[in-house]
Amino acid sequence: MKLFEICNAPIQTQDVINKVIHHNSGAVSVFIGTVREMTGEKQTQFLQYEAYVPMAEKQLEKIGEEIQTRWPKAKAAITHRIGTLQISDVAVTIAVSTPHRQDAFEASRYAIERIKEIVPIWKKEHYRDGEEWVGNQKGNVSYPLGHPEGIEK
Amino acid sequence: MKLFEICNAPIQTQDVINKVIHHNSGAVSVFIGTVREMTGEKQTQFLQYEAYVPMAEKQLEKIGEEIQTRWPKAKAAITHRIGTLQISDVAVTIAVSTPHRQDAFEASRYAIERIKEIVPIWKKEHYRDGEEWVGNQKGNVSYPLGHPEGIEK
Amino acid sequence: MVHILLFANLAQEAGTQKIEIEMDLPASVEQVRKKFKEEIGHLKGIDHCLIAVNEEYAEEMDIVKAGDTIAFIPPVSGG
Amino acid sequence: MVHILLFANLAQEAGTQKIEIEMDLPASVEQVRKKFKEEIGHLKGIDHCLIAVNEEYAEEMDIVKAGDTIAFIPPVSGG
Repeated sequence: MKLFEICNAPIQTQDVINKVIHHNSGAVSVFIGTVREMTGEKQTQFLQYEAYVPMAEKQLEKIGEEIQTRWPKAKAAITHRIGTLQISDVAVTIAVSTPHRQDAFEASRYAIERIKEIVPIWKKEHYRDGEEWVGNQKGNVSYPLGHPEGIEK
Repeated sequence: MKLFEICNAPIQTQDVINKVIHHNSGAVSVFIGTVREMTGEKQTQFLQYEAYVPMAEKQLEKIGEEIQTRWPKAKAAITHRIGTLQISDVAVTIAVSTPHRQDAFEASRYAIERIKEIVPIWKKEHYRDGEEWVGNQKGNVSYPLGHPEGIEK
Repeated sequence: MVHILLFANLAQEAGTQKIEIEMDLPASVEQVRKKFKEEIGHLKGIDHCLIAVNEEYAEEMDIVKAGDTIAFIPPVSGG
Repeated sequence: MVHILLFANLAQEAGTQKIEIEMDLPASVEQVRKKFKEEIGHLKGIDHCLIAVNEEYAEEMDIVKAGDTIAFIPPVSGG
């Protein structure tokens, strides 16, 4: 069973949840990212996600280790889908179980923020009137410190 | 489709999630409460939940309205199970979708806190060495203000 | 007559979930609680319960009419 | 020789995801980036990319050996 995974097929959220439920978990916080149609005035028709797969899975595991350090009783699993996704398709599912609920919420939220910082996955929006690689259309977005915050070498 | 529901059968988390995903949701925060074996030194063998069912469903709907007021673009669904539950069984599933993730986390967390305040559901712990109705074994726990905070008449 | 509903430890101690009580009505929530204690006994925690009238939380001075359903709500512990 | 991997807008602009580059090695990450720009051209955003060596983020002065895999990582946008 792979706790941290990049996949091409639709994500089965229940499978991700089942990886983290155990006899001493009392709370599971699940985060599901879905494809939204409207962003401001822009209408998305579909998305494409691309990943540097082996490195992305390593980085997801690293997020798992960070969670373990901060919330020692937490158990986490993350699956991120790549390929072509339609409106309302699930792009990412994060599940974190803990004995008590506060930690579950915090760790789950931590995980999605870290995914957006350090995991080599890229999203291309296909709008009604064009397309763009998100966050880098003009090629002038850079990591302020030269590397994503908190990456350890 | 009932968004706020007390049920006797096992909760299908995916069904609850499906009630809130729509074309302009981008994030779903799901909270799942499961039966934990150890609470401090005490070992739970199983639990029983009892509810004042029609009123509990009304109170869950009220939580839904409170969420709507605070996060107007949120869509929420809550299912709470009653009856006998074994270790790791799901007692409650909350799903909240929003356009952006921060609101989803906040609203989902708000919902579980409110359930613990205003919804007439009671839990009886069956430990290895006895049993108790949680929060009221000594019969001296009371609501500090005479009514749960924020109940509107 | 009012319908009384009991739950959790209260139902367990009373040995029943439903009781009907005859009393002069309308009356206040406070008076119903008093009458209940006289008729059924002083169940543990009964003074600390919330009371719902017809499935809505009520205050001590709210009015109860004939045929209303009064539920004693011990501190909740769902979730 | 080093293996170069490109993603997202970089792969699209270059028209390929994989390139091999011949150069004197070992060299620094910075030198590989410079050599890449000389050989392949100045792809939009190439100077702002992170670089991973063998699937781990690297700094400008880290050393690249023959046979290493160098990935240019544009700002990520997963989740």
